[in-house]
Amino acid sequence: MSETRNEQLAVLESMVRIRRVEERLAELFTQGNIPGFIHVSIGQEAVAAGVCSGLGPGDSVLTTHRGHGHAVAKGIELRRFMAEIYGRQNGFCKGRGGSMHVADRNVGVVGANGIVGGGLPIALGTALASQYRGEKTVTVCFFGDGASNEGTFHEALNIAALWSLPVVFCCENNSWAQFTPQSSYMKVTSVAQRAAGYGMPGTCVDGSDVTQVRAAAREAVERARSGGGPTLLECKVLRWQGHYVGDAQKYRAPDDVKEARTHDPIRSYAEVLGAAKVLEPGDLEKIEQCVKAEIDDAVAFAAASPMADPADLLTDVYA
Amino acid sequence: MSETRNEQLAVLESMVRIRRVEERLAELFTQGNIPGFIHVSIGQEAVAAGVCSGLGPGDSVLTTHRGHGHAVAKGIELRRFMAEIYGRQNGFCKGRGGSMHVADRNVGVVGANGIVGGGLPIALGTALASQYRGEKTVTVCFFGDGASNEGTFHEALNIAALWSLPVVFCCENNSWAQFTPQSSYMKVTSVAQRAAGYGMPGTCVDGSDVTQVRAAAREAVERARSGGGPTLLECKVLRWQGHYVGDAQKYRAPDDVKEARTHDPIRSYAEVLGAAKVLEPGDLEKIEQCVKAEIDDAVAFAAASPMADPADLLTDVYA
Amino acid sequence: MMRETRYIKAINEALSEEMARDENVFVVGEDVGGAGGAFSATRDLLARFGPRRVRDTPISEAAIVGIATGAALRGLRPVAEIMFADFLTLAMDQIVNQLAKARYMFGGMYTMPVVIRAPCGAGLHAGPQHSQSLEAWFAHVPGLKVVMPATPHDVKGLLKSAIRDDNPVLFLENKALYAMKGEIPDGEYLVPIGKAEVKRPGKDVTVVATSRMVHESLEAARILAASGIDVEVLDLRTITPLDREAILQSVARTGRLVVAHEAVKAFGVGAEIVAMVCEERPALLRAPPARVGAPFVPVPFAQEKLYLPAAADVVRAVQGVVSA
Amino acid sequence: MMRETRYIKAINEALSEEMARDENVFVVGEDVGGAGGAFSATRDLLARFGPRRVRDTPISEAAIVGIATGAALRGLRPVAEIMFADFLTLAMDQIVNQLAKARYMFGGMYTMPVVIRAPCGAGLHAGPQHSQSLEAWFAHVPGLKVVMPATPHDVKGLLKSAIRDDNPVLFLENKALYAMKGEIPDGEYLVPIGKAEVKRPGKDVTVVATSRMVHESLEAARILAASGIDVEVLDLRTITPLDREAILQSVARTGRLVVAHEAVKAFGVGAEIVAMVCEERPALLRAPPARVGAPFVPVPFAQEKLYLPAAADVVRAVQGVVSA
Ligand SMILES: Cc1ncc(C[n+]2csc(CCOP(=O)(O)OP(=O)(O)O)c2C)c(N)n1
Ligand SMILES: Cc1ncc(C[n+]2csc(CCOP(=O)(O)OP(=O)(O)O)c2C)c(N)n1
Ligand SMILES: [Mg+2]
Ligand SMILES: [Mg+2]
Repeated sequence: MSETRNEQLAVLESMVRIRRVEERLAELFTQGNIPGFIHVSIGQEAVAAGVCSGLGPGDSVLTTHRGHGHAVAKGIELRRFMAEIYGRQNGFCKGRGGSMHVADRNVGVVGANGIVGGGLPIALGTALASQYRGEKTVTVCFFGDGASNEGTFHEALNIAALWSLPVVFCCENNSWAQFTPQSSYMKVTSVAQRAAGYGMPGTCVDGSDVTQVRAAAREAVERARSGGGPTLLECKVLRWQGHYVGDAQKYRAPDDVKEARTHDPIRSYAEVLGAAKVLEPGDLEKIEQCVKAEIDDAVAFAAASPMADPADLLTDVYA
Repeated sequence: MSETRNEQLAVLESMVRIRRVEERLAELFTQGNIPGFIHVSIGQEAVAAGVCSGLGPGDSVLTTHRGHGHAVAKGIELRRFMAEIYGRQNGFCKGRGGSMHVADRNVGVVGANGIVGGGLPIALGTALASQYRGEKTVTVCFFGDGASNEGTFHEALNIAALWSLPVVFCCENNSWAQFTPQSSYMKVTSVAQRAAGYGMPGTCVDGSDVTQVRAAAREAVERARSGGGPTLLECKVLRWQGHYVGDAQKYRAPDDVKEARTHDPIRSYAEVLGAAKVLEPGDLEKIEQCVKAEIDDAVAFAAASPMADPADLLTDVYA
Repeated sequence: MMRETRYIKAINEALSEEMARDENVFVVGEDVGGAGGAFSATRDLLARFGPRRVRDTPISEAAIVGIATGAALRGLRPVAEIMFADFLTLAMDQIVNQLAKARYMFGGMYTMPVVIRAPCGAGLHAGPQHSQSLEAWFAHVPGLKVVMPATPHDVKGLLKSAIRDDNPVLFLENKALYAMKGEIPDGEYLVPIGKAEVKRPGKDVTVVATSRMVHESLEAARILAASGIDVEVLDLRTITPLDREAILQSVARTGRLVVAHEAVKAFGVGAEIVAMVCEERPALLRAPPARVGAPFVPVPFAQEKLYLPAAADVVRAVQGVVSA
Repeated sequence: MMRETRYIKAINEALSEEMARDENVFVVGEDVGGAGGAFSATRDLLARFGPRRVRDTPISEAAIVGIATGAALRGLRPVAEIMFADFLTLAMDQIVNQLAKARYMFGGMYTMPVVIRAPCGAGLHAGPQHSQSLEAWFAHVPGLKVVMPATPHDVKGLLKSAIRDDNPVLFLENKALYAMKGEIPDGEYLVPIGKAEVKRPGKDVTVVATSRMVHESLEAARILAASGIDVEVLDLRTITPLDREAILQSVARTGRLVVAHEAVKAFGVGAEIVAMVCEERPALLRAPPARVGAPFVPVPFAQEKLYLPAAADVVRAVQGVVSA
């Protein structure tokens, strides 16, 4: 594949942005600035950045409780994103959704979802709309390995294959569902192998390696875009942190956490790009600075946004 | 396998009993003696008779809207079975369930179910009870190919495999779901191939050949009974009749119906047994006579049973 | 000009007209295509509009609603069919947590023009899992509209309005009414969502009725007329948004209130109507109100007649209220 | 002897005691095993009773209820946990069409001793899909019992009763109360299902309250006492079977009725209670009744305080009723 240097740097920057956004969210949450729960995807950034790097603004992304990375990679405006997580009136959802429901239809972030597996049936509809209108747009639906055991997974994959819908089902298999290890919720260890039962191609890649993710996603997106139907794309990743910020992971062996943290998609990719002389000395620092400025700005915006008042709260139930 | 003549004749008799029971039900329904709907399994008798021939009274069977065959093969008492379908107070369910809800816990007919796919999660529980108590009993859960697209199928198979539950999921794949052909509801044509996605063995047999059904069922039941876990057993069958009695099948090519009726599990098995000199001249007539007498008796019992009165109707909501 | 049609045919006409009018409208559900629907609501639509707009699905109720939700998020106007209202239970997350909340939860970013059609009610001996009336659940869910038409005229006009509505509408048809005949106008017409209708004016007592119980209440009114009791029958037509004005105005005229629905009486829609009147305008009532509904029992297979609320129950309730 | 414990700990004790008492009792649900539950309700149960009786499941809510139903059909006594009451939507068919109807539909052949525990309610900023109070749905379903305990004392005694009950019990805990402390007896005790309790006697007005609103109502009573209004707070504790006697007796004493719950007011449990009193014993009421409940809006993420019914709303409702 012939890639420009800029594309590669943009992918690296996207991963860095996700990492820093979530680190900041964790910090702000711990300080008490953010209500509710925050689920970070730290360590899993290559999936969001890699998959979304192949999408355009007309493409749709559906995500989950662990969805900041996907939204950020798809280009959500950080100010109103942050304001939403702060629960403010200027947030994308006017503070009614929070971290688990961020959405920005203008950049194709259809919405995050607090119901595990809840997005998969909806992705059928967004993909159907592309097909219905003869558009060349696609839908990517992210979900976890835990979600792959909900009935909705099954119904959605069957229909997507049957109708040849332009959708990529992207499973981030981090081998945990909340506080429970995978061996306690499924006998198979690969979600991709379920694709065969629907007559759908399934692939599994190392989700810590953004180059692999991008290649597999490109193939799946291309298939969807050209009318070839859906793909189940599994990315094996490692969960660095607890289920949510504040989860001390007492149920998990410390060595497992330590081992997870040796797989750093950002560091690996920076090394690859460095070795290839794509990333030059100073580049990473520039990216970090730029990202930090964006985040500082977004946080300042969020913190300055007003809370909803009682009248705001009663609107938008009906159109 | 070393089989006694009696066993083979019992299987044949079981199929004949199912066929005649359902023919009679269709007739009685058409005459207006039975309220509601009647879904017959005519042409599919080898599955019920074959699978249930390997079960004991302590084993559990869950079935569906098309469940007369399974109940009869499992040994349900015909009088109260018929009275239930008539909607009478002496029926197994006091006339509250009808054809779609026949049950007799004493012979392990846990219950039929009007919800497509509704029995699969329940089968986990009945099978778990066997495991919990250290019993060597098993559960067989019957369902259709249409049901294999409900989310419950997926959740149930995953958990059964994970917990190594003593259950056989028996799919009667007749390639129709109500008025819709299989090509309109799934891309794959074999349900058994979905088993791999759960780490469960899956087999597919000709469900019109009772010998094949019995062999595959014996293996699956044996596996379950000995702690080896669940099996997905698919039996390919042909639907001779409409979805329910009175369905003229306008949506179906007449040739398809004609072709289906060339696969007669009863005639084929009778031929096999005849060729092997197991079935001797006059045997089939004796079976038919005996079955007819049973059915006449059951119908007479049902017709003579009272309807529930208003007070009866309000009991049993709570224990 | 008026002409006679059946309730089920009126539904079919509404679908056909709206699909012809708006390219964004499509239907999706089990057996809706080649078979024309389990009850023929979608008959001939496949032939007329093709498989792009008339979509047979697998038996996957949650996915059916998900398809509708996702398509609406992208601007289409899906009409989903759930074959029996009892099977809405398989799609409750998609209906309640996804579809109904999408607009509010995403800050007004989306409109959600989805119709979910589902036949409810007993009367066909379809048994405990195919006969329920569950409207009270959905009336309790902010973001949904709930409609229950009682006549061929209303079912057509309301379905067309539902399809044009920018909100999720749960459209509960009564399968015991499918074969019913009634007059409808020849040309196009709409019946507004949220408006009850006086189906029979009367001065002694208001019977607020829904769906099949409208007809039982009209029958009760005929019976009671013989003993000099003049019953007003108010057909609610829409459960949410509830037409409080129409209810209060009618009770203001009659001074007495009976609510009649087929669903289980306890915690049903009737409770809200009675409570609303007693809370807001108790002075209107010259006698305590009464409710007619099913007993607290699943719908039995055989003895539906003993179970189902009917004209006689309305008669009894009205007599009680009038003599109080 | 009394001792102090938290609501969540009281649940844990009830589970532990009942599992020790009866070998047929087991718990099943997401994260209930190794993790001891998302909210710690099942802490240490795995260590004490082993994996046979404390069963972690995949994220498969319909299957969790199916497991419980099937096990009960064969004589076990499962206690299923659904992590948030909002996820009951994913198991509605299994709860409503299977579990709740099994005994009736099969002619009384089975008893169905199943408990489904689920945390309901808002207050943790968990957002629109993790904060609902859906008890009104389940109260409308024949075959289910619905319990909503408000205190550590009641949650323990009621959970033990629910586990011993031969019927399906939906046990709705309030997650905003999990950390709440209260006194419970040292030894074993049961609180009966179906019995409301006067949590504060008063003579001017009856406030029938459920779950968290019991505490808000007690707070309102304290506030109102200052202005000479003596409020009786009746903690409903069980939604179905509804303790009609206790409600009517209390209203007979006070002559006035307010119902307070956290769920959306429209078509909520309050409607049934108001309707029941107005229908059956209207003469008891010296003033029109009033309901306190949430507005007709999904639960917002951030501004829960503006949304949630609280003591001030009860105060306002009581003042309205008393001055009417
Ligand atoms: C229907 C439903 N069940 C349970 C939960 C609670 N829950 C939230 S996240 C989660 C684990 C999800 O695991 P997975 O899908 O693997 O995603 P991950 O958190 O690992 O990214 C659970 C059980 C939920 N939100 N929705
Ligand atoms: C949840 C649910 N959806 C739809 C139906 C309506 N329905 C009854 S039988 C049937 C077809 C079932 O097909 P399959 O599972 O293949 O069984 P078969 O009838 O072929 O034996 C349908 C759609 C139902 N009863 N329950
Ligand atoms: Mg995971
Ligand atoms: Mg079939």
